[in-house]
Amino acid sequence: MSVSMPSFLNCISDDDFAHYEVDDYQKCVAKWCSGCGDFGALNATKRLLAKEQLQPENTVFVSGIGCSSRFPHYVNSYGFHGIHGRALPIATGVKLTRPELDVFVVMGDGDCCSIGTAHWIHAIRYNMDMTVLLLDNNIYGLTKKQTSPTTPIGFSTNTMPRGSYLPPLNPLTATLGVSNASFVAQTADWIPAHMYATLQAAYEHKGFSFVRILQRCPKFTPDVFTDAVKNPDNNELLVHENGIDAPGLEKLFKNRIIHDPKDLDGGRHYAEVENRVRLGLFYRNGELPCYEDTREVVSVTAAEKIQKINTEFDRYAV
Amino acid sequence: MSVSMPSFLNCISDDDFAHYEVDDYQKCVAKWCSGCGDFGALNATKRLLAKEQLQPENTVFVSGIGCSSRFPHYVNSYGFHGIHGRALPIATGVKLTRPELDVFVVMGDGDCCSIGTAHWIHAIRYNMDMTVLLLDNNIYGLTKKQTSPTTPIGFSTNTMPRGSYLPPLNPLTATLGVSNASFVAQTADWIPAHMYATLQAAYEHKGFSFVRILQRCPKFTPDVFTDAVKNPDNNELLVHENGIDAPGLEKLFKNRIIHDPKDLDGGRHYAEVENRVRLGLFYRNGELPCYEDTREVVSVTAAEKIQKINTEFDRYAV
Amino acid sequence: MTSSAPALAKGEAKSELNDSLDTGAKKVFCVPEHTVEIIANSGEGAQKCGQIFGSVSAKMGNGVWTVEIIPAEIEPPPRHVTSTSGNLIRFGTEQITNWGDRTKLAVAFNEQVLLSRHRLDSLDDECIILVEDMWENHDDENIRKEWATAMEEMSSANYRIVKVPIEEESLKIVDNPHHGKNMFALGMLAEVYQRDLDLIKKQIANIFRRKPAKVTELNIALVELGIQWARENLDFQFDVPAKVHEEARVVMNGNQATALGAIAAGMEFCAMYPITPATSVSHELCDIIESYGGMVHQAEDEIAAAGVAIGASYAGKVALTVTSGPGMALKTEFMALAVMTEMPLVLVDVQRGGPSTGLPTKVEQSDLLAALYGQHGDAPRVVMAPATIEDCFQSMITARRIAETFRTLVIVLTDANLATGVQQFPRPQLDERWQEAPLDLSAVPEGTLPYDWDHSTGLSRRIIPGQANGQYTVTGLAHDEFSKVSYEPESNELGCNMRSRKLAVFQSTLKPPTVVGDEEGDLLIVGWGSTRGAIEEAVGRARADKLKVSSCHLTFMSPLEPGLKEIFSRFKRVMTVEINYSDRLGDPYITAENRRLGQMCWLLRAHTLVDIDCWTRVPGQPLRPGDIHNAIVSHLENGAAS
Amino acid sequence: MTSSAPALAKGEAKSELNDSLDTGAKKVFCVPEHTVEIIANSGEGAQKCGQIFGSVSAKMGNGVWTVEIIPAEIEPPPRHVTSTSGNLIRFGTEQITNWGDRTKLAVAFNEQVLLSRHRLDSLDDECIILVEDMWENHDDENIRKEWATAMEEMSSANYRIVKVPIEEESLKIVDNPHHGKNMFALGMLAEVYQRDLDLIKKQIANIFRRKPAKVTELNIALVELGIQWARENLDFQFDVPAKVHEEARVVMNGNQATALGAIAAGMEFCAMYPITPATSVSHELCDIIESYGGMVHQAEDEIAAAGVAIGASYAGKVALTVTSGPGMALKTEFMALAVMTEMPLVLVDVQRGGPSTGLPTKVEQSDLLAALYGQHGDAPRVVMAPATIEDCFQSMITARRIAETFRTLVIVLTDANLATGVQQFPRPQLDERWQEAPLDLSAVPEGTLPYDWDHSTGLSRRIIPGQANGQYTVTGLAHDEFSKVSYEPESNELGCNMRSRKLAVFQSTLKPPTVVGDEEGDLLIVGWGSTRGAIEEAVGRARADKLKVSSCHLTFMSPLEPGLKEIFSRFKRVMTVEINYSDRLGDPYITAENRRLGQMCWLLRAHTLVDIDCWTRVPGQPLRPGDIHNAIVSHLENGAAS
Ligand SMILES: Cc1ncc(C[n+]2csc(CCOP(=O)(O)OP(=O)(O)O)c2C)c(N)n1
Ligand SMILES: Cc1ncc(C[n+]2csc(CCOP(=O)(O)OP(=O)(O)O)c2C)c(N)n1
Ligand code: SF4
Ligand code: SF4
Ligand SMILES: [Mg+2]
Ligand SMILES: [Mg+2]
Repeated sequence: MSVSMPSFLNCISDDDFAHYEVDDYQKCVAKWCSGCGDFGALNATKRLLAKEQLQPENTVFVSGIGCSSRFPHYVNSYGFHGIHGRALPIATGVKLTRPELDVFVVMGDGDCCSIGTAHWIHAIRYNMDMTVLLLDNNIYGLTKKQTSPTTPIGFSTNTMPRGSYLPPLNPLTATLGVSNASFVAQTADWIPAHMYATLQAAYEHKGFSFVRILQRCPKFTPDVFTDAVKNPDNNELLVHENGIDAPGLEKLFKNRIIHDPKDLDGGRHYAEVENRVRLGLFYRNGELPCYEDTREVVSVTAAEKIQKINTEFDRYAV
Repeated sequence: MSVSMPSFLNCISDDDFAHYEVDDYQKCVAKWCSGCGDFGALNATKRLLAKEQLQPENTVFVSGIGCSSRFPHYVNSYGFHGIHGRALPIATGVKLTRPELDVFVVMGDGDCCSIGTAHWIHAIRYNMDMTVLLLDNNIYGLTKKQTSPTTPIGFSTNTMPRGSYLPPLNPLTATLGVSNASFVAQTADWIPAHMYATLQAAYEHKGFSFVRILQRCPKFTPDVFTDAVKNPDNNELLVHENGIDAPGLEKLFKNRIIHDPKDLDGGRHYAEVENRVRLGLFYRNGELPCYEDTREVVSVTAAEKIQKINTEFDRYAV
Repeated sequence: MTSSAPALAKGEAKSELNDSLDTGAKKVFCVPEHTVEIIANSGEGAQKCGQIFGSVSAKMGNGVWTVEIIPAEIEPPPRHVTSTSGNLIRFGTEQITNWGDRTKLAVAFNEQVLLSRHRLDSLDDECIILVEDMWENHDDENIRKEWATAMEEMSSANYRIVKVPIEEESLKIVDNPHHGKNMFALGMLAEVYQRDLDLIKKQIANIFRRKPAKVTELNIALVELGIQWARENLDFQFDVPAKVHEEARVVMNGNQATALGAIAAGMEFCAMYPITPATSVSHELCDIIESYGGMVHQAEDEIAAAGVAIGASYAGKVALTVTSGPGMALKTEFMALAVMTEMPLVLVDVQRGGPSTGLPTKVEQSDLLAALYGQHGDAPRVVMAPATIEDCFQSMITARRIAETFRTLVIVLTDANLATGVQQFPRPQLDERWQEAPLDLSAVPEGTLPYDWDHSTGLSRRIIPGQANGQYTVTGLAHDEFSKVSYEPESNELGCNMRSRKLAVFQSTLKPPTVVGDEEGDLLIVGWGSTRGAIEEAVGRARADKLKVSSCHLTFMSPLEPGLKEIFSRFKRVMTVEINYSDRLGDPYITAENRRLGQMCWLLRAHTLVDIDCWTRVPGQPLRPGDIHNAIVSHLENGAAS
Repeated sequence: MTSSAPALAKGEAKSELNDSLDTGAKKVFCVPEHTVEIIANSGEGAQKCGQIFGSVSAKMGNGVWTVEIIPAEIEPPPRHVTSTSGNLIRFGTEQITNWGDRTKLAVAFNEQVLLSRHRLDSLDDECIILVEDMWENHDDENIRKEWATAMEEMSSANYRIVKVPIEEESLKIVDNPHHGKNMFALGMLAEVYQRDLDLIKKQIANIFRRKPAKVTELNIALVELGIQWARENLDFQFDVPAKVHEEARVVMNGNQATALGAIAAGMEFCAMYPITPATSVSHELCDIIESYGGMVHQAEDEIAAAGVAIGASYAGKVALTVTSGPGMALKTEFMALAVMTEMPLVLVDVQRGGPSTGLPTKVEQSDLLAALYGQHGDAPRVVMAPATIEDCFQSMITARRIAETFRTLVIVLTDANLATGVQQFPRPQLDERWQEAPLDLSAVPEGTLPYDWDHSTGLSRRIIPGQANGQYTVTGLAHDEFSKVSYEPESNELGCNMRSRKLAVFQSTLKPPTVVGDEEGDLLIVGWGSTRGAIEEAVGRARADKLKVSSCHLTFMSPLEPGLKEIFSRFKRVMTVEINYSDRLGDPYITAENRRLGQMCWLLRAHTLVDIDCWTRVPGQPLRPGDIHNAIVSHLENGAAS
């Protein structure tokens, strides 16, 4: 998502604007389980909002249904807690008609990659300027432990008690397969600095910024990310001068791949799962037009409209 | 799709089976516009059915709604002309419960890639053994010329009279982005030999064989494929010893890329649109398990079931 | 076949016509109205011919109703009974409100398309038929046989068949035998009905304005050839007197009226997914809405279309979504969200034949109960149905007003009959206030509640993003005034209450429907939607026969207009007439107890507890006044018997 | 707060109880039934305690009804009014059919969860409360304050509050203060109600059978500690006599019964998408169906689930799909396809609160009209509703039979009350024939039609892939007997006719519902679904007061059972009792004319033309017999007044 204020305005004194602290973006106490990775995502997001000094009244968070989709209730901004799988159409309606608003979309893995698949794939195509958080805990949290598309094969759930049947869907390669994909990144709730930097880059990107956040669900998938959480060596960072810059991670995270986010083939290649969790920016293309710009409307007065309709009627006149 | 008869049966005399000619697979006269590419696909399919001597009663064609989805009405087999966008769920129900049936799925570009997107993406994951024809005419035919996801940008339609807004969705890269994709090919109605060979390879593949057929719609998109139709040099064939073998095309089609269908990165790369129409096999992996096999059921007699339910009741006994 | 033929004076006029055709004497018949159709293979331009004829007749001052005749396939095989494409034009001295009964004069480009109309029982028993003669003695033996068999089959009717060398004549001017015949046919019709040639020329020039001038010239030459041929070879003419209209009038079909209505209502945003017969509303909108600063978004499916529209409404726009039955089915869940979140939304359902994919191009009125009750949970919404083309326009203005005032979902039920039917009506007066944006972005007072329900009316103030101090989170979960998720019994009861109360408040603003005919009598026919014209015409005929019948047409189905029970009580019997399914008494297993009734009938029984009967049909066609008339007569006869 | 307290003998028993508590004299009260609840933070095992208590009581021969108390969040904050998790157990000498009125004895692990129940009006005014005492003098000042405020708020009721050192005692045996308290509580309850210790031990051993034996021992030790504490410190006991039951019985909740019913009915295939409160049906099925050669397919969404089920049915399987309101909304289009193609399909809708996402875990009966009318076009189907847990089991057998005999969609409406309510019932007798496959794969005679409708009944033979000579193509378009797409008026009328006729034929096989109570009287209460127990109990109480009230419970909503009008005519007034929304007369703007009524009420008015009233509530809770009783009394009083 683009920075809403052009940079030449930076010289204007801050006094002209209300100033928001991180906590000003908190609406009410978040009610996730203790240890839930959604807290981290919420915190990183609030930090971003404060950093960018987004006006709460001009910021909209849209979500579907799921634990993660409670997100908008906890942010001091406008919010739309929609229906399961349909956050993106709602967000599209908002952005298309009010492009000046900053739009964030928060979805769970079931929400986005199962019931919401069609909207996800097509939203990538529309490439509207919005920041999209996929909170991927590899499970249906809210409905209490059913297999989601990203659940590991063999993992036992309430709907697949003898182990999930399919290899997990890879949201990164799927996104990268869609024409017009413009920003695809992955981060993890256990590396707050990386998560914050990723959200920052996503926000700065003009276009559909898709961020998959690997999110711990201590309740139902306590172990799926344990290897990566416990041992930094099981993480692998994609780095590049044009990539995501999260200073201070070099020491802890030794496994690094230099990958230019311009390289789509490479991005697709690295997005394939291997033995480590790969975090970073897989692809970015800031040149692709945004649908809301393509569809920008002219402003017409009521009087002009009446006149136009009358001209229209002339075509139909008896 | 796998050959249904094990090869050792080849030695059994043909007399034991009813023999079907190509025309035996025709049910009633197809009612497409003259020059419609769907005719070619129907013909190639009937040839395949005859070649494989598929039993009409053990073969099922499933479709959605659209010009192309009329297909099952014209094939002498069981058929299910479903609802718009939902051919794949219906086909899944058939194959999952009756894996011995040969299942073909026919969809239009609107049917599969717009309203049917979620089912398409997930059917790829399921990797059921079925042959899937995407008849892609870059337009909504049946409803008379509205933009489809594959309509070229700028192309004028009834819903986008000043030109379609978005670059077209690439069904090949999208399919290749989905984990578990096992067979992805493209062919064109104007090269019948290639189309037939592709369908043949698709049928032989055990798994979800996705074939995008570039299909001419003289009614609404008469020119979208003209370059490739008129000049063989505007076509480019992917060839390889493990690829699709359509003998006799060498002379006419000079542009050839050697691509091993095992190579996923390469397949994704070549599937990106460039200045020529690329036909052939982008990816094949015959090793991936099929969902209907994973879910294979045991056979249990009624008496055994009664006994089991009674054991179950014991758990709930007061 | 029916013998009612209001277009011709009864008895003598008909035989006079027959005489004149038989004797060769040229004769002009003055009739108050006539129904003409032109039919051909699709692609032969019959539609264009019919449209010009209809529009010229309207401009001359005739009342006109035009119906498209559309084949099932995009390009069906030529010379086939499934291929018929064309136009039916009913026109008369007075306002014409429906397609009427059967066709009095047909122009057919081959005998197969004619046969299809015969089989559909579309032609008056005494219909005059101008049919292309080239097939009778065609080189192809099969074709000769087909001709003979078709003529044999049609000989059961008393058609006056006139063979016309349409193609042979046209080839005098054009090279391609598939082109030009339609203009020759138009010429014949122009001569038979004495249409204004200048108007025809202007219309043709307008149609081909983007083509070389030569094209217009050629077409006009063909028309003139047709006129000449008819003058020389036909010995009859019809005079359908026209009226001079003081007020300005426009002529269009229902989908065009709906689209223009949406624009006039200030609707800035339409999200849709193509579906017949609704798509052409969007086509019209797509064509022009951008120049009004608005937008049509074609979504990936109907679910998304509904969601995008709701998103746009949330963002403060006047949002519309247009669809047909199967599409509305997919929007079911989002419609409930609109109700629960009190998001203003207008949904137009252009009804077609159902269930399932059903009859995509054909008319039915069977989405009423789905529109009323499709959602799980209690989801009150407004449902209304325009009855005329003009209503299609006006209902969009009304729908927007209701949606915004009551923060509610408004479903507008039109149908395939209105969608493609063409009629003229007084040019609407526009109002600039209709164009006002729902809200501006000014800050709201701190502490303003997103659902500050007035506990008596259920109404509340709408807040949109951009309004400072208004930040809140919409949710489809049960919620309180703060829009906070709440599972408390009281708060759920209150929410349900407030959403429902709005309907009662809206209902209190409505007037009872008017009764057409006497205020009391033996039978009241109740209708809704596109059947109005046919019903009122049928009731008019019955009243002319001195039957004590009146009719009453409903616009609102949710909430229902007031006073219905009182109105019904003044009639001995009440019967709805609808284009939807009902079981028929007398059929096997059907009893008064288990009989499934017409949808409006069912609704009104629950509402009024009056023992309302219904006469419904699902032929995939509009109802004919003659058939309704018969139903009225036989209902009254049964009544007398019982 | 209500004063009706059937569990205790009126007047003296209560004061006796109060006396005994006040004086310290140990006393045993013999009562025909009692309602007990145990509540805690989620995660403290209150549910397990309640389940064991309920199941042991059932095994001892008591009638039992158990209700889950579930918080809204997965892991809500501890000590909070939104966090309450636990179980309510109503048990008695006779069969218990519903959750009853208010709780007589509660065990609470903190005062906040107790407060939440107080606010929900769940506790009897004289409720005995055993509450953890550690919070009163807690180190944390805030907690002390919270305790005091809560106690202050609850002092409006006459609760008998007994403070218990639950945690302190438990820590004598376990280290972790969060574990073990539930078993201590179970011990207290075992002593108060004299539950069979051996049964408790067996139950515990069974639950922890996969854990080390030590765990079982610890838990039993805790129970014994609880027993001992209660023996020493509580001066009252209740005796709820049990009965010896001859027949074998099972105890389970409605979703378990539905799942087992599906298996017993021979359903081999279930396609679903998770949704509360339906998902646990699938959980049960997923656990066991594979060992029956069947399968559950979790689809990508509800649309796909419906489509996969239809595909399986087409392929010849007995197919099921299970969902709740928002999921059914998404299946709308496919449901119409099932009707149009006459594909046998059973859809279970476990109703929750609506509209939209609504109240996901709470009960409502508001999907009736959507189940009946959700589809565009005319889409007749069978709709039925089980009323008890046992019915949930049996209705699956019936539903399959109807679906296959009539080639139709059958919707089974259960709800969140049945879903999670636990009750015992006679162990069902199974029938091997239920397991038969619908069809074998033998060839059909050449020329067999896919819709060889018997024109009198609408019934036809089903053909499935694999049957030689049967090849045909199913379509959702209007079609003829050959399943060929057809737009002819006659063929559309015929298809509509045949699909509808089947309902009439099915209806002719049904019997009128039974009236519970006298066959005539002043008031008939009509109900459907899970409210049966509460309604019949309320009516029983009213009859005990000599009111002339009867009740009648409907199983089929489409088609409706015969004889309703006749039954209703024998009562002065008829009123439905439903858990869905209706406007209340007397509220602003609500008139008799615009009042929106309960869903069954509306249906029955249209069906019988009887002026039926309704008493409905949407509290997100089951109805209480006491409240229904009050409604009956006041309805009759109003009747007398008017
Ligand atoms: C139409 C519909 N189907 C199903 C549900 C039930 N449901 C609610 S959330 C959810 C999935 C939650 O998983 P996910 O999207 O991964 O979010 P999480 O809870 O894990 O954050 C489901 C199936 C629903 N609310 N609506
Ligand atoms: C739910 C629903 N939405 C919309 C339609 C209308 N419709 C029928 S076919 C079609 C698209 C056809 O395009 P495509 O899938 O590309 O097939 P083609 O006709 O081009 O072969 C549409 C939108 C429908 N029948 N059902
Ligand atoms: S269930 Fe999992 S995802 Fe949901 S709130 Fe708890 S920890 Fe978070
Ligand atoms: S409209 Fe196009 S796709 Fe449809 S039948 Fe005609 S040519 Fe084929
Ligand atoms: Mg999840
Ligand atoms: Mg297409």
